[in-house]
Amino acid sequence: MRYSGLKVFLEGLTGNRGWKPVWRDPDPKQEYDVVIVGGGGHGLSTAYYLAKEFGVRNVAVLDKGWLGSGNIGRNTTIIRSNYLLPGNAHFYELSMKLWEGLEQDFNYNAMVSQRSVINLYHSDSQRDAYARRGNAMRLAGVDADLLDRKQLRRICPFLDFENARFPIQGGLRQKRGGTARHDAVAWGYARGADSRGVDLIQNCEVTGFRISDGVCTGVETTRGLIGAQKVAVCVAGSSSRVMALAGMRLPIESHVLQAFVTEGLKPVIPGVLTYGAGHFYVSQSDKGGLVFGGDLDGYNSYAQRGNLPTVENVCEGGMAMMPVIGRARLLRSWGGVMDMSMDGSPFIDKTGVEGLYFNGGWCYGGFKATPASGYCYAHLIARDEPHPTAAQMRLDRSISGRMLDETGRGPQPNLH
Amino acid sequence: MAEFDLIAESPLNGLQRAFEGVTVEEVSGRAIVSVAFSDRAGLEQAVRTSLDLTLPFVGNTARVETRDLLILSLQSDQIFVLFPQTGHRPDLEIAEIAGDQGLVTDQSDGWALLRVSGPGSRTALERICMLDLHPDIFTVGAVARTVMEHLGVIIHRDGEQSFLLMSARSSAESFAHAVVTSVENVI
Amino acid sequence: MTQAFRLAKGGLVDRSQTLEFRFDGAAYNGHGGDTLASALLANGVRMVGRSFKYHRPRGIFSAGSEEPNALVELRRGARQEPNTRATMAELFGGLDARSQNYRGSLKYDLLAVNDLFSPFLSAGFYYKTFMWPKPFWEKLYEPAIRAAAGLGRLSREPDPDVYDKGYLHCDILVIGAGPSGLSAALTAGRAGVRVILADEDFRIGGRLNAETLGVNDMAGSDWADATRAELASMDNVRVMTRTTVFGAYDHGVYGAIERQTDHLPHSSGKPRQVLWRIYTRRAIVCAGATERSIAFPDNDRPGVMLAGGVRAYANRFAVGTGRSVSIFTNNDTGWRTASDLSAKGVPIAAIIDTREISPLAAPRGAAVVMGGRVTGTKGRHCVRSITLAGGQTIECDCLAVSGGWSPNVHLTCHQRGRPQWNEDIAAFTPGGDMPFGMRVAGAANGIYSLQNCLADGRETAVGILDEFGLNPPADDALTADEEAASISAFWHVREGKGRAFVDLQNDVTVKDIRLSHQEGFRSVEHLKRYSTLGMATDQGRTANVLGLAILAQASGKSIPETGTTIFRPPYTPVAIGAIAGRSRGKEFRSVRKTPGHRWAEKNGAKFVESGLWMRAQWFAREGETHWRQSCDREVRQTRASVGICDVTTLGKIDIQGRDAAEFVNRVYSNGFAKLPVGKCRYGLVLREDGLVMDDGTTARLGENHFVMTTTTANAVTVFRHLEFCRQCLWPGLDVHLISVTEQWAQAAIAGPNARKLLEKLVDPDHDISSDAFPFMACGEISVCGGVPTRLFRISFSGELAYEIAVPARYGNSLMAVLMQAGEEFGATPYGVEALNVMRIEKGHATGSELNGQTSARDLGLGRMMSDRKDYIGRVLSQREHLVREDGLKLVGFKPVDTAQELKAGAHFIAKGKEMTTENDEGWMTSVAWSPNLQTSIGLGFIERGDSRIGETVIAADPLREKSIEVEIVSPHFIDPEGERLRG
Amino acid sequence: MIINHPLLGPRDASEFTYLGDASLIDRPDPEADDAAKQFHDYVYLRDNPVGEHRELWFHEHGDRSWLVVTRNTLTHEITRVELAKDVAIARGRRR
Repeated sequence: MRYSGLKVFLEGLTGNRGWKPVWRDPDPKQEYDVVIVGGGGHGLSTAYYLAKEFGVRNVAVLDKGWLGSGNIGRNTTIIRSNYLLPGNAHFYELSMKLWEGLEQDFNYNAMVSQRSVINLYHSDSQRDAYARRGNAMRLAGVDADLLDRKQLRRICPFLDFENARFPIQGGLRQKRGGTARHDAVAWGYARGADSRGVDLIQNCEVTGFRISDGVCTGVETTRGLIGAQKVAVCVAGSSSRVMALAGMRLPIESHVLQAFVTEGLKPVIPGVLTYGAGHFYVSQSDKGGLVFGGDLDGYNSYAQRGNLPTVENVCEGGMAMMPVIGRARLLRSWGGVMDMSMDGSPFIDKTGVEGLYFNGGWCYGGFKATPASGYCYAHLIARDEPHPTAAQMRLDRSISGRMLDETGRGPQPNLH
Repeated sequence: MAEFDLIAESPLNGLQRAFEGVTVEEVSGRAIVSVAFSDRAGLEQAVRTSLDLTLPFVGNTARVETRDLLILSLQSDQIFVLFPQTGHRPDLEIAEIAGDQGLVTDQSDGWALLRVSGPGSRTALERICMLDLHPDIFTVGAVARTVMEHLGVIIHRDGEQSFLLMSARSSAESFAHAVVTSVENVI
Repeated sequence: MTQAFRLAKGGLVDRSQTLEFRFDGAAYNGHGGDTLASALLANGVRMVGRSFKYHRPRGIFSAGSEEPNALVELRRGARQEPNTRATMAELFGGLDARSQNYRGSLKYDLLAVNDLFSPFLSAGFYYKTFMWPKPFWEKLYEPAIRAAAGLGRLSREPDPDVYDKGYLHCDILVIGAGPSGLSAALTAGRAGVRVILADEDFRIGGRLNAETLGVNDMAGSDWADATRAELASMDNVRVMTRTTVFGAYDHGVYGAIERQTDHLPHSSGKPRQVLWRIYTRRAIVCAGATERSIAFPDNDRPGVMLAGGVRAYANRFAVGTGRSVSIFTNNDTGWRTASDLSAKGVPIAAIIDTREISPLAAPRGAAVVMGGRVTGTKGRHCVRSITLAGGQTIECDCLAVSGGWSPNVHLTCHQRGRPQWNEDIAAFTPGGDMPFGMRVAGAANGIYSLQNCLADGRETAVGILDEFGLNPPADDALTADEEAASISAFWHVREGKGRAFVDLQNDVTVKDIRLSHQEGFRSVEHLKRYSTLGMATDQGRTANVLGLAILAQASGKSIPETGTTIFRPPYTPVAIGAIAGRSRGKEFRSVRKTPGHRWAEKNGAKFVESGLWMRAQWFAREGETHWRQSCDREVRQTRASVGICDVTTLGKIDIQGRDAAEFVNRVYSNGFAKLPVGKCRYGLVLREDGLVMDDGTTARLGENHFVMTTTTANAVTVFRHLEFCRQCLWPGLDVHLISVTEQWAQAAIAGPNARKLLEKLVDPDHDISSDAFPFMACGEISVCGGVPTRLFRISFSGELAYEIAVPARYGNSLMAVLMQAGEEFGATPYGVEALNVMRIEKGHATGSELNGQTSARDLGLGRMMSDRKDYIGRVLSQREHLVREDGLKLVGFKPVDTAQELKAGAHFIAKGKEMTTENDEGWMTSVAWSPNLQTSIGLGFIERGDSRIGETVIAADPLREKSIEVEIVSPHFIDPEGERLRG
Repeated sequence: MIINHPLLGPRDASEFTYLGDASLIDRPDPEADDAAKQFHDYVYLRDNPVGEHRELWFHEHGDRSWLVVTRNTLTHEITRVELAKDVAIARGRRR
């Protein structure tokens, strides 16, 4: 079924009785060409691109709960490609380009809104570091501009320019950055994959891998054995747990990241803003809620909730950055479990087991990567070689020491 | 060389504020010497010999009234000794007591000391101190190192309604501001 | 204006106190003890807002914090507070509130046109359209949607109020001061344990105030008052009103907000709200229950209210919510509303009960329709009549609806708890997996009878006392009036036209839920996300169960099979300002000042933030109008004669013990074991992954005594790392660490005249001649007549230089004395700008180079990695990528055209190559204007830099549209042989 | 969160700084033949279990002791707190 304004109009006239389910609810087949473990954003986009771009349609996506129940359903919806390192920059820019054509591509309005992302800086050295990053972006063909205090003030007059402990000097802006409606991204990919024949199987938990002689031939699930030529794991947040079923240890820790939304407010904030002197970033949703977050709670956790000190820390950053939000009320907080990797960058790679693929380690940057992650993972699965933009996202990079450490914080996941 | 004299200044310039029910005042003139030790029994013996005192366990203090000396036990292998500052090398005074059982370091200049006292002091400290200061829990003589308003603080209850607070010298003004604000917010 | 709907007598309002307030510009009167909602109703104001999506007229729906409709903007100017529930806003004289979310006026809202288009605005419609043409989404559709969405407005001014936080500790936290909470608190309080009793209301009592049931032969509200007084008299009990416990966190920690001045016209400089972190051994949730509605056509019209709310307005506030009230109910409590109202003289038009058998006697004059259903309402801005199945029309101006009660289980599911369905009361009650130490009592636990609530509160407290090993106090059992509370679930009326609303605030209708199901959104989470059910500011408190029941019906499953509904913190929305507390503006973080700060202040210093420290950036002299003038002068003067710089901020760690040397030798990559006493050495600390963590100079003051310096930025991290090594890796080493950063004020004295200056201060028994005290010497000396001093002959500037440390109390004086002694040499103080210029001239790395991404080899310090010992980082520093020959190297740069200025952050591209990532060879880390070389100079990393000296490349800066040709040079711009510092 | 410090009693977790898996105590022997692999695995690979996790916390704003806390990563329940020094010694670490 094709969605359009006309369709909405015609359905409205006839009592909205003609809308069909967005996806089927199939029973699993005995065997697929590809089984994707994890029906989150990345799993669904992988299935979508496998079917659409690489012609692999005999695919199942398995999720232990409901589609999009992982971090695609619990993030702060930011999209951007303002990366520093060569091994990351092209990948996130590919993602941004896919975002830019996404809705027309999958005929679903995911509300991609390129309202700009601005990272504030508060010192000369921070400015220099952003200049380095901004130039790296420009070399990679990504848009970037460096705002001074005056320019920034014109765009964001509500920031604390007068009385700040760490005076705001300016910001690094990516105009093409912005936000997207997170759930709709999952639904759009799911709908697109389903309509191309992919089986989306909910409430189907993988309990083991079938591996013999170093070859993976399928998965054991709560709904029985499912055979597969290739098994692609894509379960960020649970990566260590699932890969342990295949006997692998990963360079990943699971950490909880909290996110927050306020009551609905008339528009205040133009784009996405990140504070440079504390842990706080914020945007405003189309419904009017200020969506914001900050730092990890900092300890290993699989609980989708955090603690109060982090909430306080985040709100302190918010008030320091823009004291106009003092009387806005925090409506809801939640936590997502992040695959925090040792250098803060992800993995899209084969494993030591033939036919078993791994995608994870997204830290808290997974949402923006959803399109490119799926595209590159599909490329790897279909062609057995990495997509050029994801060529450095290897599991063995720590053996050679060629890390993708954007912040330089070293092998301690909770610092990234 | 009398030509050039170095003048001593206290971290808070002798701050003193009296509020209804609470007084906040800087305590100055105290030498602070840390003593690190590897052999608790050895230091205990040394202390007993020279001060006639049992070394307190972590979280506790001991007093030698005659010498106006206070021992704060803060770590399993380290204590702080507070006493009147008289000379330039308080660390050597304590080294004499500790002998070869303790490694002394002069900390006299590293800390700003505030005393918060009066019937309202606990209510005021409730605003910044996460420790339970109930008199049955944090008894007279207790000491703890904790954090208040992002600042590291040593808190010692030296009376039913009196607390000695120690915080880093460099952030003394922020610390005093935090304490005074707490009092102002509750009176 | 008269309070036409104020009942003649009764209620808990203070009639002696008349308060004037404004709503939408009109003046009204209310009484002390009113909420804004009760005062508006007393004045007959029925319509108070517009709905979120369809902009339908809405009135006050409830009498509590679950209110979905009556959201107003409170106060004016910078104190404007959007989305405030009128039902929770305590009335004060001069209160000024306005309705929100309309264009035009509340009565004539232009956006009410949305309502006409509602068939096209069904659940999720926006996902299916607004996609063509592509640019229109951001340019047209989205701005329009955003402008229409949202609710109230922020003032856009900084919040002028102050906030505070605090910590409380107790044995038992009782959450909610209704009958079960009071009973629990009383039992626990009398047993002597430490109790905190918190309630969001400004009046203790909960339902006792809203109903007319008695306790111990007293009116319920009187008993609540008496109990409050008894509790308040106990030292071990703290009663907190206006305090919402909003979140249950790990290990018995609760978050609570106390509203201290919101009920006053002015906060008078006192904290508006206080965020309490409450540490508990046990908590008893006595949060009561929230009534829910029944979905029927046009059930959102002003005048359609929750029956319990109508009852509360009559009993507690002495307000009749109508001249003629009808009741629509599926349970017994609707009938009690009818009888209470009737007793107060409010006529009851009809009682419509979905059940077949009448449970109670109806008030006189009221029509009773058993098995009845309301199929529609009429009235423009307020209900005027209702229609029943069968076509009967009943005139009334208020319809009180009761669809049953949902226990307030919120706090029980803030961690892992999942409520479970209880068919007997048609509601979710707390399930297992509750937060540590949490118990639930009373209505929150699904116990609705007053007598049982009182007993449950007591029993729960007794149970906890037993766990504590304490005896309960003597049981002077509480007795209470009883009322029936049976229910037969009924969710929505299928007959009738018009939309039946489930979530009033988000305008989610029964049809929307069915459509979501039809489109495959069948999990509860999918339903919520697709239809927005329960996502509004009330978190669906009156809507979630109803929505779930309708979804269950649509899928032909039972409610437990369909799912459950959980809640996230906070229980009710909390102001961001309150959560931030004092940490905003200049007080966002503490300020660290060096002992010499005051001296610097008096001598023209401009300060800059360096982490938490404030450091002198430069010292402006008269006539200097640009920082560069000051900085250039400071650099020239230092290199020509002598300069003085406050370097107190560097981290300093005393390392002592028999194994101190061994310890230091293991944490530095270069050798320290054989460092002689009285000498310093520059060292590199690596992380275990082989990259550089920090650098600094460490001095050996004695055989078993070292003092290590760290960079300002890494002082805390390095100390923690050393303690890790000491305690976790080598617990057998005899070594002790203590930070002495705060103990010593330290100044650098640099320049050809440094020694001469210093000699004037050093006490005569210390010889600091170059022979006695050569480069890299250190020692404990005294100055100015016995002041203990640590002296290090080290140099960051490349000049003959010393760093002198004196006890911090002398730090301020030290700066003055040094300047005084240096007067004859024309000594200058210098700030971090000049410091930076001089270190770049010498090619020394700082934070821009030691950025955590670089190795010792990258920095040109590969020789500092010993191959004769183990040290942290040794093994992994030898990894393939870290030892590659074509890696980055730190070198110097100069513009080919010296008139041009280098910029940090530029990337290096070979001449003639395109500006692409593939051609990126490195980047400029630090730049400065060298007044000595009269050119801009820089440091940077470039591939194979050390073998490319003399080559020219492009420093590409597309970001600032300035790319220039630069020459690769040695990073040692000045005195590369180091003759000066040995002078 | 509350960490029941073996010497000081219950203290708020915000006084502490978290590092990670307590296996970081087991620094490999740099002289081993496969030291490169051992160090790689030591620095980079983690069990990251769902459930009981032994982990290192530093009492930064307290007594500066490193602790080994046994905590459930799903429920956050803490079942054991030890001085890391004692644990290190028990695992055979000395000098």
